[in-house]
Amino acid sequence: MDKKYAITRRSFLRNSAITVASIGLSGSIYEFLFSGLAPVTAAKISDVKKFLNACPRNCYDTCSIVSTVADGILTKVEGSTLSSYTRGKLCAKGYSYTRSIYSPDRIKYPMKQKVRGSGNWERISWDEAYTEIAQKILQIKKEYGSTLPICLNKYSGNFDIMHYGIEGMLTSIGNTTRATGTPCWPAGIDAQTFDFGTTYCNDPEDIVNAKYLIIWGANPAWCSVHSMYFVKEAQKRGCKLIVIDPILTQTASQADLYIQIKPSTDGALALGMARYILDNELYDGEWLAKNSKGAEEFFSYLQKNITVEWAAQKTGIPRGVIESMAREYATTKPANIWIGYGMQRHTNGGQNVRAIDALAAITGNIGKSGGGAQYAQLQTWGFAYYAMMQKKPENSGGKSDRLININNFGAEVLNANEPPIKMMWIACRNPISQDPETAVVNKAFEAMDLVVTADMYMNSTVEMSDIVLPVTTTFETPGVNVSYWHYWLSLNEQAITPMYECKNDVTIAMELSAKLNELEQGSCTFPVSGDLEEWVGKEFNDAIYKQFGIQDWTELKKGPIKAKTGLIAWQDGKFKTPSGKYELWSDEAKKFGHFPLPVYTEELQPNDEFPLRCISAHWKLGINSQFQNLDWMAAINNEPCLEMHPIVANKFGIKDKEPVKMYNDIGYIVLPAKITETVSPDIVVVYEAWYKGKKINVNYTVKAIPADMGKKATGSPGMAFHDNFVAIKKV
Amino acid sequence: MKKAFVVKSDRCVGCHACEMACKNEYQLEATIRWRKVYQLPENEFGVPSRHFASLACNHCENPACLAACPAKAYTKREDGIVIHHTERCIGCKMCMMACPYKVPVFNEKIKKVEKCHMCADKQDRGEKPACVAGCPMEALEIVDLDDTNLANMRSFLPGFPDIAITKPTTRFITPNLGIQVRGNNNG
Amino acid sequence: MLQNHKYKMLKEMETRYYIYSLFKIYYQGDWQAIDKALQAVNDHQDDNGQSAEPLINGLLKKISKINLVMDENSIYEYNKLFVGPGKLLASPFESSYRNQLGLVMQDETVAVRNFYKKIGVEVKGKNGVPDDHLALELEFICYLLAQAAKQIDKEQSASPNEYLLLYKLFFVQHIKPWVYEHCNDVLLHGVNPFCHGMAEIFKEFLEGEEGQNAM
Amino acid sequence: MGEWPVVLFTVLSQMAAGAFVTLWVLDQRTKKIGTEMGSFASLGIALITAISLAVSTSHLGQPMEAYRALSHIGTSWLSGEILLFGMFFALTVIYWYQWHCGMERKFIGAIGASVALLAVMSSGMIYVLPARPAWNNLGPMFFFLLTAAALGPLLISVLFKIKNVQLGKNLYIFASVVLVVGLTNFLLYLSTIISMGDIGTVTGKNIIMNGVFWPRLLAGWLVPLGIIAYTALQKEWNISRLVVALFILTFIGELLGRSMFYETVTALTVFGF
Repeated sequence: MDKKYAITRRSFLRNSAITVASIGLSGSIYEFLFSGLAPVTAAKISDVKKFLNACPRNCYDTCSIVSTVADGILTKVEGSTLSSYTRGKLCAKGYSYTRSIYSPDRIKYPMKQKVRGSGNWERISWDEAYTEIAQKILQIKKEYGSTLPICLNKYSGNFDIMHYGIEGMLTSIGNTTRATGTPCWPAGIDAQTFDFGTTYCNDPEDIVNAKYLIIWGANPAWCSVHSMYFVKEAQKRGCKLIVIDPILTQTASQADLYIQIKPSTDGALALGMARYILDNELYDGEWLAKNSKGAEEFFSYLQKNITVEWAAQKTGIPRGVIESMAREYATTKPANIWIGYGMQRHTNGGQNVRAIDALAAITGNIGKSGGGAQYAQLQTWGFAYYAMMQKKPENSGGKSDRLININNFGAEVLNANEPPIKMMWIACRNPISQDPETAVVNKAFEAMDLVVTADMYMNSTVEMSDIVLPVTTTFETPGVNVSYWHYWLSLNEQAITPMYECKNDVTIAMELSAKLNELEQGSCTFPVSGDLEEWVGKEFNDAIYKQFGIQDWTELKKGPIKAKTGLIAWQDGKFKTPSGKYELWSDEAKKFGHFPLPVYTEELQPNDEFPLRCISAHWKLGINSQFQNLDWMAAINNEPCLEMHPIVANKFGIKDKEPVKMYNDIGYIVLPAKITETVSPDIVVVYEAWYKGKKINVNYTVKAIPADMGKKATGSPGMAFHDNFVAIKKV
Repeated sequence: MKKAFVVKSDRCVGCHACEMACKNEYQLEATIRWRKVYQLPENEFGVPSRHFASLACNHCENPACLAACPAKAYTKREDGIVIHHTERCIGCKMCMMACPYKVPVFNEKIKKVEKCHMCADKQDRGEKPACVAGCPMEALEIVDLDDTNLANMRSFLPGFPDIAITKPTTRFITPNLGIQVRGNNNG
Repeated sequence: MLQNHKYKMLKEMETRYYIYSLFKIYYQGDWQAIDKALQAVNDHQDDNGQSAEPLINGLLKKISKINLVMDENSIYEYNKLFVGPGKLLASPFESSYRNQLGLVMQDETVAVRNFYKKIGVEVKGKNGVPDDHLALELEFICYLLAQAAKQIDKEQSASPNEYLLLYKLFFVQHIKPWVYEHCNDVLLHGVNPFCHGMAEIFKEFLEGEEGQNAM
Repeated sequence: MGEWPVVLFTVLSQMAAGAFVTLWVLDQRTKKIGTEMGSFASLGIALITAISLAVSTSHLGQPMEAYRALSHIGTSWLSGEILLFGMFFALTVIYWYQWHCGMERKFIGAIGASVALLAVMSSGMIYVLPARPAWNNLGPMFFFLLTAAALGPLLISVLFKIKNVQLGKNLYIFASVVLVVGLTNFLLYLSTIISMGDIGTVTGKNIIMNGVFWPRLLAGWLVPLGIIAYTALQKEWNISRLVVALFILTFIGELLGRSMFYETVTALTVFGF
């Protein structure tokens, strides 16, 4: 900024002859002028209103919320009693919403950083922000002949359907580069896509009907606490609960049988069980004959390659346990398996999920109430995606969007050529904190001409941006939300006025579009006006109406609604695979370079230099980098730790609470040790979270190792977060 | 009538929703926790486990806070709820010293003590306390000890201070322990 | 006699008004107007460069001692202190200081809102910005002073009226408990002469006000 | 010393109580204390009591509402303590007035001395709490009574010294007995709580590890006893500097000891927290 005013001592003390009667907008004492204040217009009684909201976090539970607003201030949030999944309860994170929206540290205005990373920010108007961004877009287009040098990195910070308008905005300017894939669940989704045609689970409320339930590498007590109620309810009704996990989680502590498995060997266990089921003829031949493809080949693979003894050796689970579990699973009907996202974050994660799916298939547990191989569902996501579906402007250059892997974002940005990537738009994401190989991501940011980030709070990504745009929280804007797990549809009403100058991402898109068209007519196809509620309405289509049994989306203003159909996955036996059957043999898998059958892929092993596997599991007081930074959470726990078995601690001479350095060839973190027998002796555990004011991030040590699957359904392979080998030493 | 919290440690998964529901209901200062989820010692029940007990005020039959308070800031209602009356509190912290359960906490901002009142007002309106209503696992309940079958409940869990001191009304259901199979995976 | 007394009183109030306006504009971030606001304070001196008001004299003396030069770094620092996008080094919200963990829109903000409301004033675009932003609180003081002056002028009386009492009350309840601490935060984190200087002057002015009015 | 208001209040009030009893006993036993001397000493006692009471309110979150502490005489030892010290203060003022005017003071003296003792005992009872196992015994009461017994006579002798009156050999004998009893009591208490196991042991260890443990032993007991031994060897009972030194050291010792008393106590744990 130029030196606009230089008030020197001399100029100030100069005894001016001019009498200034009024000071700018503030008038004089005799002629007071309001600026930020105004006379009360009407004697309004301070009112208390209730609104329907929906939690937009990337979470199984996607709760239906009822918020209380007193005189325009959000004072309380509760779970909606109208949803039989939320059941009037929220989780610890949800109950903290009243705090997070009212932090004085929210990003309040569009701001521009003089030098990236310098911390020298100046406030700009929205118009200035749009102008600068629009000019850069147009300049890039002119220089490179397309908008491909512009890269979008957006994911799940806010899963509200309208937020796909961000993708829409980028589409509306032309072909761009997109960070695609998801860091979270791709290997499992691909596995289920090869097996079933897509990922599709029973209504989690149906868990109560299971008589035998295996929770395999999931921790609903932390990550889906509302489901945990149904698990407990099932147990109450006589269901046996088995939890398979390298960590004795809080979910595992509720189990009738807990099995500590060697990480990444889940497929070996499933295949070993399958072999036992085969040998003892406990499989459902009838179901297989009618509904599956490749059973013969699969059985022959089992006979040739798999033994229970081998599985016992691989997994560390005694042969007798595997056999009895296989027998119980195959003979107790219905039997349900919940496949977690944790167990597929390995280089063999996809294959392992396929092996577990196969278990459910050969025992005929697919398509049954109380049964199934539950991973996720995308059934309730059939929106119109009005905000997302934008036309590309004519002659904007390039043939199509360029896709790069979100899970190796830094390196792929740096490697992109012809044209190189010059501008980034980041939304609903904090890649510098959450991506693996932090140092490489930083380098990618340094190579940009312009980085625009839309966020609510300062974080390490905003720090490396040129322009930051303040966005609304879920309570400040209308929207609509569904879950990838349960079958409820919740409208999100605007409960409070947006604070400061925060705007919804769709509003930003509309206004940016207006600016682009002002500078170059026709350069952007995104609509330039529209009421946000109307935008929400346009996200609906007839299919959704039919699925939820409503005539119009406004019926959701009475409360959340559950899907009327499709609550038991694959009940009709019509699979979405090329053959229309459950594919134990998948040619589609072959196309993507995998063996067509669910087979065992050797797990990664630790080495002498880095002898321990670090599992960076989710944390109960946060989701990724969200929530743990809040004061209410800090009051419960503000100390990340490194969990290790006493055997490990002894071996390295570490005592409880002593600081320990955990490191590998790409980075290190220092954390206090927590010695516990709840973790197995071949791992250490750090729960991934962002603590306010603490420079501890497990991702400093996480390499961008891809999982085996993910490319087909999500565009990029997943991340093998749990194949992170480290060494530890006492500091 | 003797109203009491039942803490079902067989259902509690330690998710902290109860304590956050309480904070949300009363918009408590961050460091003040009327309800607290305690992790029970890992090896308390023979095999390692992650079990919990969620405690707020135990609304004792002989409340030590009430006896020790010089300002008569505490009363015990007929239904057994021990109420701390902020307006009478002089901030002497005697109750904090007397309570074996560390229930009363000092609010540095208002320089007075505060604690759980079992949502007495809500209960008078026929509603459940915020923590009970907010627990996703239904691991908390209010019962009338005079009118409840206590056969499956205990008055204490290991590690809970001597109940002879104040006769807390809180009742516990002990955790269930499953079978654990831990293989020969010694790294 | 009365006329003289009244004149003196109004003159004094006007002085305060200009100084409060200066800081109101500063906290509004209205850079265009700051020069004028400073000028207005300056113009309030007598011809010989000596203001009749001890307040102004003290203030001018203070200003002459420090180097009040604004440059581009002033704006960066101003934003780090009061605007963002990062964690604010000296939050301009009363509740940040008085709410135990520094959140806005809590009881502390509502107390300010209710104070405004009693006088028939509210924040434009209510709930869009916390009512207890320093710029708004200072504007409210200006409003009270203006109302007080109006009444004195109208009523031919030179006795402190209800608006002056309200001013004192507001100062005691909503300025005194946190603005000094806020200024200290600016002084602690601020290195830029302009931001630093403004905090110094502001603090000294408030101390003067507090002392003079026995608040 | 986070608890300094209570530390000051208890030590000062106990000193005043002890001094009152001392003055009354001397007055009754010797009948040799002049009006001026008695008036001066009783005024000192009244003032110290007043200061201690004033200081005690700053321990409260709401000092202006301290009067409500009298609301619960029935069960709250704190209410009892405030009532008794309030009465004690009133009695010290009357006592002083009676000295000042040369009036008969046997009756008020006797009542004052009893109230003083009861007040100190009620202070001790406040801390007899099952939630604090290390205090849940007669320890606190013994400590407080011994503070009164150690500081009361020394204060009187210092006040007398200001008026050039020496108490002589008897003071030293009494002081040495109290100090020895005090030290013995402390060591017994410490060994008792350490052998209690659990929380008591933790408290005991806290005391030994505390930074003022040795200073407290030295200033409060060992050095004063050394001074007395020196005096006894010299057979010089009227060295006034030594009396003052004895008083100051013991006073500091008691302050340190009291702050340690509050700092080191450990509450019962709930599930190990």
